[in-house]
Formats: sequence, C-alpha cells, structure tokens
Amino acid sequence: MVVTDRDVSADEAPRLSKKDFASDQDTRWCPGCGDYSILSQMQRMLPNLGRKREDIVFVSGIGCSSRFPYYMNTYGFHTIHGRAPTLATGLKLARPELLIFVVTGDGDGLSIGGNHLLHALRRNLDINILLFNNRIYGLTKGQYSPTSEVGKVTKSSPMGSIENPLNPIAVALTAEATFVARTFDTDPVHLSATLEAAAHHKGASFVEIYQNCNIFNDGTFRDFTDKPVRGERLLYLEPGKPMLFGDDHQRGLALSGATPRIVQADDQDVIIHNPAEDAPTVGNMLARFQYPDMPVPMGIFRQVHKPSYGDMLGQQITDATEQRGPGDLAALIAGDNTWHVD
Amino acid sequence: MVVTDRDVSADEAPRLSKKDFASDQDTRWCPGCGDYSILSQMQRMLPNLGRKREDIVFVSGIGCSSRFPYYMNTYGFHTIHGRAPTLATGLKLARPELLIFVVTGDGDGLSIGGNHLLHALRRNLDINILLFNNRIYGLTKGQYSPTSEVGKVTKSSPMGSIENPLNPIAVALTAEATFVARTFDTDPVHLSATLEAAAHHKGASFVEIYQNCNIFNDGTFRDFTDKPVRGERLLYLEPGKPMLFGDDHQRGLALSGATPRIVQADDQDVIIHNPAEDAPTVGNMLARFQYPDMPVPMGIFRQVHKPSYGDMLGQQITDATEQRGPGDLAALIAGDNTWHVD
Amino acid sequence: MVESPTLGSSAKKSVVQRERATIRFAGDSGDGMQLAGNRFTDATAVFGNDFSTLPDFPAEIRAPAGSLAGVSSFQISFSARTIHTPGDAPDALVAMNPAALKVHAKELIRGGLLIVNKDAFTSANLKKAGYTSNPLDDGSLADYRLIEVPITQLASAAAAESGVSKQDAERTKNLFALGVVYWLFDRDLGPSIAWIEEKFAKLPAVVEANKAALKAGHAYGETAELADAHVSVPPASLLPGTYRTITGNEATAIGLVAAKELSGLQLFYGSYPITPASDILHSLASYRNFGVKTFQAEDEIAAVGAAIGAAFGGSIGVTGTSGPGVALKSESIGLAVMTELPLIVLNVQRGGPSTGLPTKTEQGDLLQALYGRNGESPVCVIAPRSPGDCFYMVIEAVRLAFHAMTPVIFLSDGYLANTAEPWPLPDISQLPKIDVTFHQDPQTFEPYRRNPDTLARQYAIPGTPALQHRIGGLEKADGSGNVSYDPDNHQHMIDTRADKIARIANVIPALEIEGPDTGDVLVLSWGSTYGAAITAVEQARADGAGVSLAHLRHLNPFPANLADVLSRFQTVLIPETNSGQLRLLVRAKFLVDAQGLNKVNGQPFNSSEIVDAIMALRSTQVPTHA
Amino acid sequence: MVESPTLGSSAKKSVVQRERATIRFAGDSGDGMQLAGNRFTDATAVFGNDFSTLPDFPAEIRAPAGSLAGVSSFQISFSARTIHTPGDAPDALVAMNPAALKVHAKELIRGGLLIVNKDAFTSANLKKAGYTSNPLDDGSLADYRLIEVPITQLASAAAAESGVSKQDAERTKNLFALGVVYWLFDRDLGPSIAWIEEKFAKLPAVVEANKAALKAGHAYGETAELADAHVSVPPASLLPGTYRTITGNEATAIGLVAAKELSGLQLFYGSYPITPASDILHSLASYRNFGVKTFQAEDEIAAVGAAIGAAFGGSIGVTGTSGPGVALKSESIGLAVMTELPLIVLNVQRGGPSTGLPTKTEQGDLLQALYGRNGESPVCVIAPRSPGDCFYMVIEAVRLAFHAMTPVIFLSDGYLANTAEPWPLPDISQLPKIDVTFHQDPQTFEPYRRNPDTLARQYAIPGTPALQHRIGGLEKADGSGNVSYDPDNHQHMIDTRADKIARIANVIPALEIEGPDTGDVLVLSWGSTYGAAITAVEQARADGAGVSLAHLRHLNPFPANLADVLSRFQTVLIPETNSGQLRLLVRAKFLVDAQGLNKVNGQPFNSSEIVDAIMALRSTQVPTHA
Ligand SMILES: Cc1ncc(C[n+]2csc(CCOP(=O)(O)OP(=O)(O)O)c2C)c(N)n1
Ligand SMILES: Cc1ncc(C[n+]2csc(CCOP(=O)(O)OP(=O)(O)O)c2C)c(N)n1
Ligand code: SF4
Ligand code: SF4
Ligand SMILES: [Mg+2]
Ligand SMILES: [Mg+2]
Repeated sequence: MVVTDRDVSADEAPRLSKKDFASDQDTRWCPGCGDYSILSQMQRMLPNLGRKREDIVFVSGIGCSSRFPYYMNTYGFHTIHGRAPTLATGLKLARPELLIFVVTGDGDGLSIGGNHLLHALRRNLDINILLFNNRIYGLTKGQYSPTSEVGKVTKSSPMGSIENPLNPIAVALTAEATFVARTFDTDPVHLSATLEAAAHHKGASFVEIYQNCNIFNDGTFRDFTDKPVRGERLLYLEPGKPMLFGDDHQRGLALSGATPRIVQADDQDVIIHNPAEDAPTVGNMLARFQYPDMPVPMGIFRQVHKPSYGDMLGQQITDATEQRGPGDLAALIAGDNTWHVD
Repeated sequence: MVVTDRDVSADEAPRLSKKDFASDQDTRWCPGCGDYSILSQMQRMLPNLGRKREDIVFVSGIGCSSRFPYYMNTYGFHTIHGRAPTLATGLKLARPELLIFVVTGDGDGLSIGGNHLLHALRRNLDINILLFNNRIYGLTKGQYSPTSEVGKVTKSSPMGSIENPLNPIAVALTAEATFVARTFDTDPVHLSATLEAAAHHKGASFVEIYQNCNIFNDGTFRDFTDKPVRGERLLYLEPGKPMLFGDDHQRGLALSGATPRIVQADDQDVIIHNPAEDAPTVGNMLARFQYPDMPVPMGIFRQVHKPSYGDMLGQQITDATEQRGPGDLAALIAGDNTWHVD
Repeated sequence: MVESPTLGSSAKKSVVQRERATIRFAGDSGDGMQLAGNRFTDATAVFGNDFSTLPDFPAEIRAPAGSLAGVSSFQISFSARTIHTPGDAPDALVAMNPAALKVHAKELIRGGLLIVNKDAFTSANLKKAGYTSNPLDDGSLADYRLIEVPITQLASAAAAESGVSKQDAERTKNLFALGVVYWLFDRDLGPSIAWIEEKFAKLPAVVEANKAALKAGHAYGETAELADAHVSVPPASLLPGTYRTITGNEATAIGLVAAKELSGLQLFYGSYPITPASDILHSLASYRNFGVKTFQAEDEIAAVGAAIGAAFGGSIGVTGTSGPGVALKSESIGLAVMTELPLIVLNVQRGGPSTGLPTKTEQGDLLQALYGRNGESPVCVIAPRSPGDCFYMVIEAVRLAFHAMTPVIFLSDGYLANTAEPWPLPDISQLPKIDVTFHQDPQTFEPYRRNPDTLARQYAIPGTPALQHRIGGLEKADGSGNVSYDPDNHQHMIDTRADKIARIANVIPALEIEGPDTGDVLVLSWGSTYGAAITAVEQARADGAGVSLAHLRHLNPFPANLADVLSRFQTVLIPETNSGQLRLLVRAKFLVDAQGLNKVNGQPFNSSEIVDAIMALRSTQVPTHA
Repeated sequence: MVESPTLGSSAKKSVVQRERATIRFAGDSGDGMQLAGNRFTDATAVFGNDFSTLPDFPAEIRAPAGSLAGVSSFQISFSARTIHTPGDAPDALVAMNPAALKVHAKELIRGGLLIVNKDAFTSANLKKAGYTSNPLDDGSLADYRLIEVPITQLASAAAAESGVSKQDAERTKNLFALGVVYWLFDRDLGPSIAWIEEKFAKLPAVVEANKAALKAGHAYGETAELADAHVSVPPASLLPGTYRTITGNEATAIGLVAAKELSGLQLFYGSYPITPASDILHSLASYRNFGVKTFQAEDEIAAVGAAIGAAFGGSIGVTGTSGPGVALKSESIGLAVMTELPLIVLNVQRGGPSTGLPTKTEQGDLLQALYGRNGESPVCVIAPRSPGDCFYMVIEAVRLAFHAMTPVIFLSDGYLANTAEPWPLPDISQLPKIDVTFHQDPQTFEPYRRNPDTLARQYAIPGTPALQHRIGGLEKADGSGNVSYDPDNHQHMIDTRADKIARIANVIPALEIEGPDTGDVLVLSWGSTYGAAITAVEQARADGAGVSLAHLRHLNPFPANLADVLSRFQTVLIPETNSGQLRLLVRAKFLVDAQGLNKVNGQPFNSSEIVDAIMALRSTQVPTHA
C-alpha cells in the first residue's frame, strides 16, 4: 500500500543512526561482559529496519541481560522475573503495529519463565524473543542455571550441578516457533544479521545468543566461539546451501537414517539446509549438536510462515463485526429479554 | 540382595488385588468419563508391582483428572493447579523409597504447570507423570486447553481457538525425559501395560493418556481410537520390532532422509523401533504424526537409562560424608574462627 | 403427616395474596434445577415482581447421582415490594430426590410447602442420601405441607408422545415440576414456552416434549388441587423503566464494554479460567464485534502480565480471577503499583483458604487485596453491592485506575456473580465519560512527573514521538523515572504512592447513611452483604431499633466522611462473610470498638441473622444520648 | 581546612581511650570495601570488643566505576560495652573515591576523621560523582578532620615488590587503607595477615602484595602521625564463653541444621536464588555431609511446593526467599494451611514494593505474611531480632511448625542477613529437643483428628502401614479429612484453624519488658529494629525518660501478655522500617492509640532517631499517674 509506504518515507522517518538508539543511561554491566556487544549490535542494526524509535519497545524480565531496555532509546519495560513474554503478549495484542523485542536470560527465560516462553512461541505471537544464554545466573552472583552443564560447580552447587540442562533451541522448536536461530556475542556480523532477520520475521522469533559472563562463568563458550577455532568448530547454517563447515568448508553433514554423520564437503550426501521445512526433525537433530562431538550450529534453524496470533485475533474482530455489525452498547446492555414498568 | 527380597516376601506383603487399591470414596466423574477406565486399569495394574500400598503416593494438581488420588487406597495429595510435580519432587527427594505417580491434565500439566513438568522431566526425577489429555478444561466446564486444536469452539473461544496446540510427547522429549509413552483410555490392555512399564522405569516417566471427556469434548479421539478403526489408524510402537500398522500389519514406516513415508510391510526400508536411542530424532518425528495424514503412534517413544536426580543427590551426600566425615554440629556452629572471653 | 391429594378432583380458583414468596428448587446436579430456577425467574420478571435469586451449585465436578454432594439448588424470592435478598428460609421447597430433601428440608419454614418427586424415593436413593427410613412415610416431615407427586412418571408420560427417547422424556421432569410450581404461584407459562421454542428450535421433538411436560405439570397442579389455594404475589411497583434480569458476572462484563465506550479506549481482558469468574471471560470473548480483545492465558500470572502490557500500551487492561488466582498475581500487581499503571483486577471471591470451596461465596479476600503483596504496595479497592451494581462499579474501577494511574482491585464474589435480580437499564447518555489523556508534549514530559492534584504520573504510550522512556519494578526517581537507590527518594516514593491512593477519597462519593443519621447502632457493610444488611436494618428499624446502615463500596481509600459517620452511632456492627477483615481495618484506623458479625460457611447472610445481631447489640448497650 | 600532615615525622605513642567507635569504609564496588570491613571485624572480634556491622551494597548489578550508584560501604561500630547497633553517624570515614565521599560525607559526625584516597580525586572521577569543584580544595570539608593519603600510589608501590601485575598491585589499596585504620584504632594486624595467607595460599605473590600493602598502610599511619593520637577502645566485658562472628544468614542456615539434629528429622531446603536470601541456599548446599538436601528449584512456586512435598513425607520442609518470592509462594502457603502441614518459610525482607531495592533492608512484609493469601488463612509468624537470634528463632520456627502442624513464616531482613556481630556459641546440649511423633496406630487414626490441646492434626507419613489417606486444598471434614462442602463444617474449620494458631500463644514465652514495667512510653519493636530500639531506650532512660522496651519476636500469635504490657504505659511507640504494619495490628487488636515511627528508606534505624521520637512523645503528653 502506497499510503503505508509513505508512513515510513524519508522525510517523516529520517534515517536514524546507531547513536539515536542509545539512551542517556549509564550502562551497568561488568567491564568485558558479552552484553555490551549485543547492545551495540542491536543499536547498529535497528536503523536498518526503517522503523521509528517510538514504535519499538523492549520488554525484559530480571537479570543482568534484562537491563537491556534501559540502554535503548526506545520505549522499554523492565518487568519482573520470568514474565516479560506475558507483558509483551498483552502489549502486542493491544498494539499490533509496535515492533516488540523481549530480552531475557537463561534463568529468566528458561527457569522461572520457561512456561511463558513456550506459550508465547506456540501462539506465534509476532514478537522477537532474544535469550541471552550465559549458562549462569549473573545478577544473583553466580548460581547454576537451567542451561548449565552437569557437574558445574557454582555457589549453589558446590559439589557440581546434577541437572540435565535444557536446550533452548529444542524448546523453541517444540513450541513450533516460526523463527528459531542461534548466534553469539563475539561475532558482530552474524549477531547483527541474525537480529535483523528475527526483526523482519512476521510471527514469533526466538534467538538464542551465547553470551559470555566474564565474572561468574568466564569462557564457557570459548572452546568453539574463539576466533581461531570458530571455523572448525562452528557450523554456520545458510538456507538453501549445503551444510558445510571447517576453515576451508572442507567438511559437511550427511544423514544415515536419522543419524547425522560428518563427511567430506564433496560427498554427495551432504544435506542442504532448509529452515522452511514444517517438520523440525533436522532442526531438532541440529539443536542437539555439541562440541566436541559435533560442530555447534549457528544461524537460522527454522523459519516458516504462519498467521500470527494477533492477525487471527484481528481477523475474528473483523469477521464478527462484518457478521454481526459493530457492537451496539445499548443492545448489549439490554440483552435478549427486557420488560417495561410504567 | 536376599534381605531386600524378604522384605517383599509373601508373608509380609501379601499379594494384593485390584480392590485393595480402591479407596472408600465415591468416584465423582461424569458417567462415561474416560477417567474411570484409567482408574480401573491403575488399580488392576498396581498389584503386579509387588509394592505395599503405603509405599505408593499419588500426587495431583487440579482438574477432573486430578481427583484421581481420592479413589486410590494409597497415600495421596490433591495439591493446587499445575504444581503437582513440585510437591512430588520434594517428596521423592525426601523419601526416595516411595513410588510416586503424578496425575495431571492437559490444562494442569501443560498450561499453568508446563514449566514444572518440563523441569521435573529434565531433572530425571524418579517419578511417573501421567497426563490425562482430553484436550479441554473439564473441571471448569469446557474452555479450550493447550492441546485443543486450532478452530475449536468452546466457551472461551466462541469463534474458534487461534492457538497452535502443544504436543505433549514433543515436550517430554525436549526435556529428555528418560521414559516417554502414549496410551489411551479405551484400550485397557495397552493402557495397563504402559502404566506398568512406566512404574518399572527408574527415572522420570511421562505417559500421555488420551482420555475422552464425554461432556465437553466428546469423541475427540474417536476417529482413530474407536475399536473398528484402530487397526488402520494407530501405530502401536514395539521396541525392537519393525514399525508396522494396519489391520493385518500390512503397512510400515520408512524414512526418506528425515522425512517419514508409508510403505508396504515387506519393504526392506521399514524401520525398527528403537526407543533406547539417545537422540530422540525419530521420536520427535513420530510425536508429530497426526490422523488422518499419518497413523497415530501408541506405546513407548523413548526409554533410556540415566542416573536419576535423587540418586545423584544421594551420591553427593555419600561422597561428602566420606570425604568430610559425618556432619559435626558443634564444629559447624563454631565455624572457622572463634575466640574466648573469660 | 399431610395426606397427599388425589388426582382428578376439579380445580378451585381460590387465590391467596402474599407480599413475598421464596421458593427453592433442589435436586440432583443432573436434574436441571438451575434451568427450572432460571425459567421461573424470567416468568417472575415478566410478571413484574421484584426478585432476587440464589443458585447454589455443588463442587465443580459432578458428584455421584443421588448423593448429598451432588445436590444443586436454586432459590428465588419475589415480592410486591422492593427486595434485596433471595430470602432467608424458603416458603416452598421442591425436592427432586431424597438427597435434595435431606440437604434442604431443614431450612424450609414450618408449615412450608414441600413438593417431592415421589418416584425418586427408591431404596437405593434413600440409602445414598443416608436415610434409614423413608421420610415420606415415617412422619418426620409432619411440620410441612407435604405434596408427593410422581413427577418422573407423569413427566415421562407427557413427554413420550412427542417421540423423544425414554431418557429424554424422563429429563423433562424439571419442567413438569416447574409447571406445578407455576400453578401454585400463579405464573404464566408463556415466557417459558417461548424460551423452549427458541432454545431447541432445531429439535422439534424436544420442544414438544418439554412443552408437554411443562403444561402437564401445570395441569396437574390445577386438577390435583395441590394446595388449598394458590398463592399470588402481585407485581411490585418498581420504578418505571425498562428492565432486564442480570447476574453480577453479566453486569461486570457489560460494564467493561461500557467503560470501553465511555473512555474511547480499547478493552483488553486477560484471564485464566477459574470458578466463579470464568463466565466473565466467556461473555467478553463473545463481544468480538465490539473490538473487545480477550486472551485466555496459560496461567494467572500470564493473564495479569498481559493486562499490564496492554495498559502500558494505552488500553484498559483488565484481568479477572478468583482468590487463588489473585494470590498468583500478587507479584505482578506489585509491578503495576511500582510502574503506576492503570490495571483492573477483578476478584470474584470464593470460599477459601486454598482451593477451598470453589462454588461457594465468601468475602475472604479483602485483606489480601490490601496487603497481599511484598512491601508497601497500596492499591485502590472497591466492591459492588448487588448484581446490577457490578455494572456501575466496574466502570468506577476503570475511572479510578486512569484517574490515579493505579491498580484497582474489584471485589465481587460467588454470590453476586451468580445471583440474578431485575435491573433497570441505565441510560447510556447519562453515564459519565471517562477522560483519559495520553501525554504528548516532549517539553513537559517526564515519566514520573505528576499531576499536582491527583499525583497521577504522566501517561505516555509507545508510539508517541519523542517520549521514549523506560519503566520497571526497581524503585524509580520521582520525576525522571530513572532507577534510584537514593534513600530519600525511596521514602518520598513510598509516601507518594500512599498519598496518591489516599487522595482518591477526594473523588469518590461520601458515604451515605440509610436511615436516621444518628442512633444506637450503625451497621457497616461492604460488598455483597448489602442486600441482607439493608433488609435487616429496615426490618429492625420497623421493630423499633435505632439502627441505620452505611454501606461501603470503596474500601481503599474509605470515603472521607467515614470517621464522621462512625462517630454518630453508639455501636458499630460489621457483618461480613469472613472472620472480620473490614472490622480489623476500621478498628485500626478509627480506634472504634466495632463489633463483628461473621459467617464463614460458604453462604451469604440471611437478613434475620443480622436482625438478631442488631437486636442483641441494642439490648446489651446503654445509650448515651436520648 | 585542616592541614594535611607531612610524611616522615616520627611516631608518637599517645593514645585516646574511647568507649565506642564507629568507622565506615566507603568506595567503589570494585574497591574491596566489604573485604576491608570484614577483616576489620575479625580483628575487632579477636581484640575482644563487642561490635555490630552494617554492609551496604549497591544494586545487584555493577554500576559504572566511579559512579554514585556504584558506591559500596561497610560500617562497624565496636565498643567496650555491650552494643546492639552498627552505630548511627560514623566517627571516622574512609572514602576511596569522590563518589564515596559524596554519598557518605554528610553522615560523618562534625569533627569526625575523614580519610580520603587523594589519588582517586581526578577530574574524571569528580565529574562522575557530580562535583563541580574538588572538595579537597574548596573548603567544603572544613567540618571534618581531613586526612588525604595517596593511597593508590603508596599501595601500588608497596605491593609492586612482590612481582604482581600493576593492576593487581593497585588492587591492594583497600588493604593499605585498612592498615592505616588499624593504626588509627590500635588494632592488631595479626588476624588479617593470617587470613591473607590462608585465602591466597596458592598465590604466594598475591599474599606478599597484600601483606605488604597492609603493613605499609599501618606504617604510614605511624610515621605520618596521621592523627593527634590514635584511638583505643578497650575490650568489652562480654559474658565469658567462646565467640564467633556471625551474620543473620549464616545463623539461619546453621540453625536449620541444628533443628535437624534436635528433631532427628531430615532437612529439606527448596529455594530459588534471590537477594538477600541466596546465601542461605549457598550455605546449606555445602552441608551435604550433614545429609542436608537442598533443591534449587525452577522458581519460587516450585521451591515451596517441594518443601511442602518434603513435609508431607516427614522432613523439615523449608523454603527461603525474599518478598517478591513470598508473593509467588502465597497460593502454595495456603495449601499448607489447608493441609495443615509443618512448613517453614524464610523471608529475608528487602525494599519493596515490586523488585524495589533488592539490596536494601525493610520490614515491609509483615502484613503480607499475615494476610497475603486468599481466604481466611492463618499462619504463625515470627521474627529474629539480631543476627545471632536467627539461629534460635529458626529453631523456634521448626518447633512451632511441628507443634501445631502449621506453616511458620520467619521474617528476617536484609540488615540482619548481612550484618555481623560477636556471637557466644550456644551449648548444644542445652538446646531444646524438638519432639515430633508420627502417627502409627490405625485404630486411632484419622488425618484430621486433633490433639485436644494444640489442635494439631495427626501426622501420618507415607510408608506407614494401614494409614493411607489423601489430603488436599479443598475444604476437609474435621476428623475424617474427606472433602466436605458442608457449611457448618466449613465454619468449624475456619474457626479451628484460627484457634490452632491462637493457641500457640500458650507455648511461647511471655513478652518481657526491658526497663521498668510501667512508665510513660513503651517502645514496642519487632525484628531487626531491636538493636536500635534497645540502644535508644537505654539512652533515653539515661536521659531521664520513663521509657521501656518490649520487643516482639512472635508476631502471630502475639505473646499472651501483650495486652497487659501495653496497658502499663501511657503511650506506645512502634518504630518500624515500614509505614506502620505492626502498628495497624496493635491498634486493631487492642484499640490502643499506638504511635508509629516509620522509616522506609532502605536503611535501618539510627538509635538517635528513636531517642528523638521518645523524647518528643514524652514532651507532648500529660502523664496520668505519678
Ligand atoms: C521473583 C524473583 N525471583 C528471583 C529473583 C532473583 N533473580 C534476579 S535475576 C535472577 C536470575 C538471573 O539469571 P539470568 O536470567 O540467566 O540472567 P543473567 O543475570 O545471567 O543475565 C534471579 C534468580 C527475582 N528478582 N525475582
Ligand atoms: C490457580 C488456579 N487457577 C485456575 C483454577 C481453575 N481450574 C481448575 S481445573 C482447571 C483446568 C482443568 O483442565 P485439565 O487440567 O485439562 O483437567 P481436566 O478437568 O480436563 O481433567 C482450571 C483452569 C484453579 N483451580 N486454580
Ligand atoms: S555478572 Fe556476568 S552477565 Fe552480569 S554484567 Fe557481569 S559479566 Fe555480565
Ligand atoms: S467433565 Fe469431562 S473430564 Fe470431567 S468428569 Fe466429566 S466427562 Fe470426565
Ligand atoms: Mg544467565
Ligand atoms: Mg483436560
């Protein structure tokens, strides 16, 4: 629609820059925290969307990561622990035109807030959930989280954690989120591209972001995300392309039945990455890849297009109004049966 | 151990019968409700376990299904909505020798209680979670539930539900529950065998039980569970056997890459059901099968053996006691630094 | 024992005029007593009586047929004068089976009319009800005017002709019973017949069966000469106007839609089903053509979260539930307090604690509304006093929430939710507009800058250019809204939040005294207790007591003149269906030795209980002025 | 402006004896002020003073270095006599940077000693702290005895020799400052040196660096003749015994282990991390060799659920959290009320409402503890009064929970949690055993049959033959425990649950009056306010006021003699770090016009604030007896 196009035309929404998205608040993360990089990429990416600042809202829970909204020159809501998706749900349903990001942590999003995450995703609400996974509770100073590995020694697990961790990507796929991706703090290009893809997606987007907490869980992703080893140990997923990895893209992924195996890049069995497949069988398989057994996948695991919850709700309102006419308060108040007293 | 054997020997624990497991309370479900059959099979199965009644506990949330404990002559706790797994967790950790069943509904277990279910399962707590899925809120008189299908017209969705349902088996697989199965109310033999297998499993068991609510959602599973059509429309999973279905087992399941296809029973590609596989890739695929596109799987999707949370906790206590000696209260009270005042 | 009448004698036309009658229908959950009651209510409405009803369901889940736990009842009181309660003890009881008789007979007045379905008094049913001998035969009902009718048999016979199944024919027994009662109380069958025809329009056989049973019951009453005379309660002289029947839950849902129109805002309702609040969700979900957005959340926490999110976006954000749900929402309500957002929380209270008695009524959550959160977390609390008042008070909730930028908790209860009364339709044009202005001007904007009168903070919603800001649950610096750990600011904000709620007293009506404005006893009531309290006060005054009523619809803050009102009476009596929650507040605030009349058995007050308490108080005290 | 002393003059040995001193260390979060404070505390303990400490952290998350929000402080008061508070205004302040000076200087007493790290007063840091001119130069500190020390430089120089990195060398500045203070206040370096050696045993260079800095600071004090004299506070004559330093959270954790041993039961702790309660989880998790079972749950609801499950199984089921967590647990606590299970809920209160001020202290959750649930849902509520008292009161919580089969809420707070005091070790053999008998006999068993004295129901745990039974959140028939919708039973159970809690008053100590047992003013305090209150009352009495203290450790029920105690005084003053929650309860229950002294700024009371309030009250009232 031309009219809509004009709404975001050059004179009305001047091209913004990174610093337009920085608020006047001092950032309060530890020096060296991975959160800084995510903030910076977000501020850099947003101008690409051509959206006005006032139409963007960051909603977060509680945690170091959940301080994010304070640093964005957009609308923001730093809510309570685990509940950000619920506030985002109400806000999105009330105001479908807003662009909403939910920022959450591995504790906020998968421990106390796991259920809300699951339900917001399955409803295909058109919001963008960014889960900063540092595999630790940062804000409360270092207890294990639902993504911490078995055996992890923390303040609350002095003899090691005995909990089998949750796999955030697998959770999102189970909820049949229509956009599911993973990226990490130290690859700004990949990070920013992934954020942008999520923002463009219509429907529920889920992005797991590996984020280093240099105070309480330093280096937990280092073995495969550090620059020198990345090439060999990460599998960058690219839609429509064969699944190759290695510094020279020399290796690839193939399937034996439902079991993955690593082959040479030129093996004809190398599979093509197809995030648009409705059944997330391969996605689920990829979600389980762990270093050192397998390369760790980065990128979009799944992206399919389905009507969002908000669209369907809007449609019901349209349909009802067409079928029954716009609501008539007097008729509603009167109900089906009235009588008169004179 | 011989001594342990004697503990449950004939004279001390006389063989119990079905009626020994019936409490003195009137059952309060609607006539015709599928819950009756589950109750009956449970009471019939339990004597097979050779456990004393006093060592068995049923813990439930709130819902029609959650009335279950009242009818069992065992210990029971009818808790609050969605929270049964949490009480079962504390009880099991405090009293590892008890056999604990959690009875929950699709609303209780997947709506308000979804997160507790997920976490109890991922921790591999040695409890047995039975989710009575009738795809409706029964007790509150008929609102759609998280397993209700899109378009379902209920009291709270007069124009049809717009929510993409959750898949209980997929949720359990994502939590990496070590025992995941499905059965249904109108096949007493399969039902009872599945309950028994779950009870025997050491670690977290999850059983989805399709259960008819004849008042608010009558016949929701009828199309594939009714006796005359079952043979053709259900896929009974049998460990170690080829995946065949049809009245004469004439059809089977094969894979093209990660995509399932239906073939003739004698096709050499028919796959063998292996619930012991660690990666639940095939399980996840099966979980998505829906009538009429695919036969609906019944039976054990996954069963693997891993140490339970309780065992690991017990091990830490043993290790700590060995390493540091049994706790000395006086020393604990004194701490590391004391001084004397005379 | 009263002799049961013989069938077939000719009908006499003698009629006894009465000012008021109270009937209770009781039977098994499967017997259709609520339906019978509702039909009777409609007939009564059309007839022009004032009335009030009291449905009483068993637990949420079906109890075994014929058991005591499975008994369902519906009481209606109707009158030639204005009434406020469904009556205390019924004058007439319909008992469809032994269990219903067992549970309810003891409340029937001496000499009351007792109509039983003789067919249901089988030995199996008697046993289920715990009878060792048949009460129809053993003389134990001698105090009542017993009328035994083979209802099942007669209804089946009448209905069978329409060709429905035997089972369906039997099911018409409630309509047969209703027919009998219509005859006894001189009601017109017309409205019920019309209703049947509409309801089962697609099932002509069922229409016929039900009509046949209804008429047969009526005819039976007439021909069997069931009572010495039938009773007639003349129409009431209600205020002129157009009326409808309304329950509290209906009025609440409609009131929210009205608030939407009065404010011009969107309406968002986030809820998780729970008895007895679910019907509000059901109603609102069917108003899609008004643009109402309903959201059935995954739990109560999500429901309130979504409502807060909607409020942040500039909608009327409402969440509805019952007590256990409010417990779950308490952390989130605290967030709305800190972020100073308008949020409406509907609590349709039920019997507690814990899961308690889901289908019974109670006023047990007042202190939870006030104090059920961590920290100093003041909110506005209001309560409707009658079914129809739910309409006005939910509009009031919306008004106050936006007026002061605060959560408002609306305390309805199971009794108000389900009870019905005739309700004069409001004149929409007379309803007050709800003024909401979103802040627009960047020059003057700060998220916690306040209106000097109301202390409401500026309300700027996403989408407003140049007003980007962030709010949240950490303490905020007044004005800027930045996170602040400053001790003085915290004290200031604690005081400001309290003051803001206190100032709501400036914009709510003064407390009215119903009756003389000084006297011996003041009955101070709140919420659903109004009906019983006003009835009791009027009666006690008629009996010579110097008593007045003051009824609180605003619980926090209290109306500004409450202290003055209290000071005009020797004694204050506070009837509540809890253990004394308003009483605690009044004593603490005013140091008045208020007496409590407390009933926590899942049932609303009988007005006679309040009359007795008034009389007892009166006799124990020495008045200090003439 | 005070002239800063020149380096290198010879040390004089003059010593001023003082009865009490109060020092505050303040710096950036990264400056190690908590560590310095804790070392000073140990040295003071060994020296034999009585003492009390007050750590004050910034928010949970790091603030930018040098900012006002990032300031962290630690105050210690030590004395030659028994003391109960960390002191009001400090006599000496160490300010490691401009932000610390800005935040804290205003509280230093006039003429107090002000030691600043001159090196940190760069223009960048001054700007971050919001100074427009350098306070070291502009005369604004003229009221204090200012001592400027180039701490960073001197510490770095001293530490550098050990070969640590430049950064690590700079980090020793807190130990240098500590050394200076040790010299000023005549403390021994020994305990701190031992601590350093043990703590960094694996890093010899770090040990050397820290020791060097500490000694250098001490030597600097001596050689620079920093003050006219150093101050000595002689050892206190504490009661003979063995002492340790203890914080409230430590005492709580240890007390739970003691309760385990005293009862012979298992201990289960279910918790979800939250400031300031997390340390209790951390401590208990490290007691695996005691068989303590800890469970870090997915949220607070799961944590309390697990604790209730454990209690059902016969363990001591405990859950710990802070206010927002209690809000989430409220529905579940109601379940424990209905099922009448022993459950211990620890609430380490923090600033509210909502997320509030997580690292600050407040007594804002008393009414939430009492009323924060749906329905009439009475529980027992107790509160420790000092860090060491947490040990005894948590044992008391366990005792009462099993005594009455009830949830007990234990109200600690952020101040008690983190503050340290010398604590005489209890004699284990003198601690009362906790008697718990599980019911065994099928003949006499009914799940809701009660002990006629305590009204506790029978406690039969899974595994007990022939006692299979079911409990739950629906209303239960007294005795049988079957689900019951009977109105009379509900009323009876409502009353019984209330009565059961009320009867706990029979088994708790009477309220003691500290001071004369009649008088003008009674200060009625609870929880952590004890220290400031007793100090204030003693001082006011010394100043001639007729004032006594009564301190409540049991909040529900109150001690049986509270009414009597209140009646003995003209006026009652209730100091609370909330807006008047105990006051509301006392006024409502006793109709006493109790006055409130309320402070809600995240900080504990200064005793002088309470003294002032006592004096003000005294001057406005006319005593009615001689
Ligand atoms: C209801 C409630 N429970 C607990 C807390 C304490 N808390 C704050 S953040 C947090 C976890 C933080 O971990 P994560 O979500 O992983 O965020 P991170 O700090 O690591 O970014 C917890 C337990 C709280 N604020 N509120
Ligand atoms: C906190 C709380 N919220 C809501 C309810 C109301 N409620 C009771 S059961 C139920 C859902 C029942 O559905 P399901 O779990 O599927 O069980 P079913 O009755 O179908 O067996 C609800 C919403 C409640 N009891 N408590
Ligand atoms: S604690 Fe960890 S996650 Fe939090 S700000 Fe510091 S480095 Fe980042
Ligand atoms: S409502 Fe449905 S699920 Fe509940 S008892 Fe009746 S038939 Fe069963
Ligand atoms: Mg984290
Ligand atoms: Mg269900």
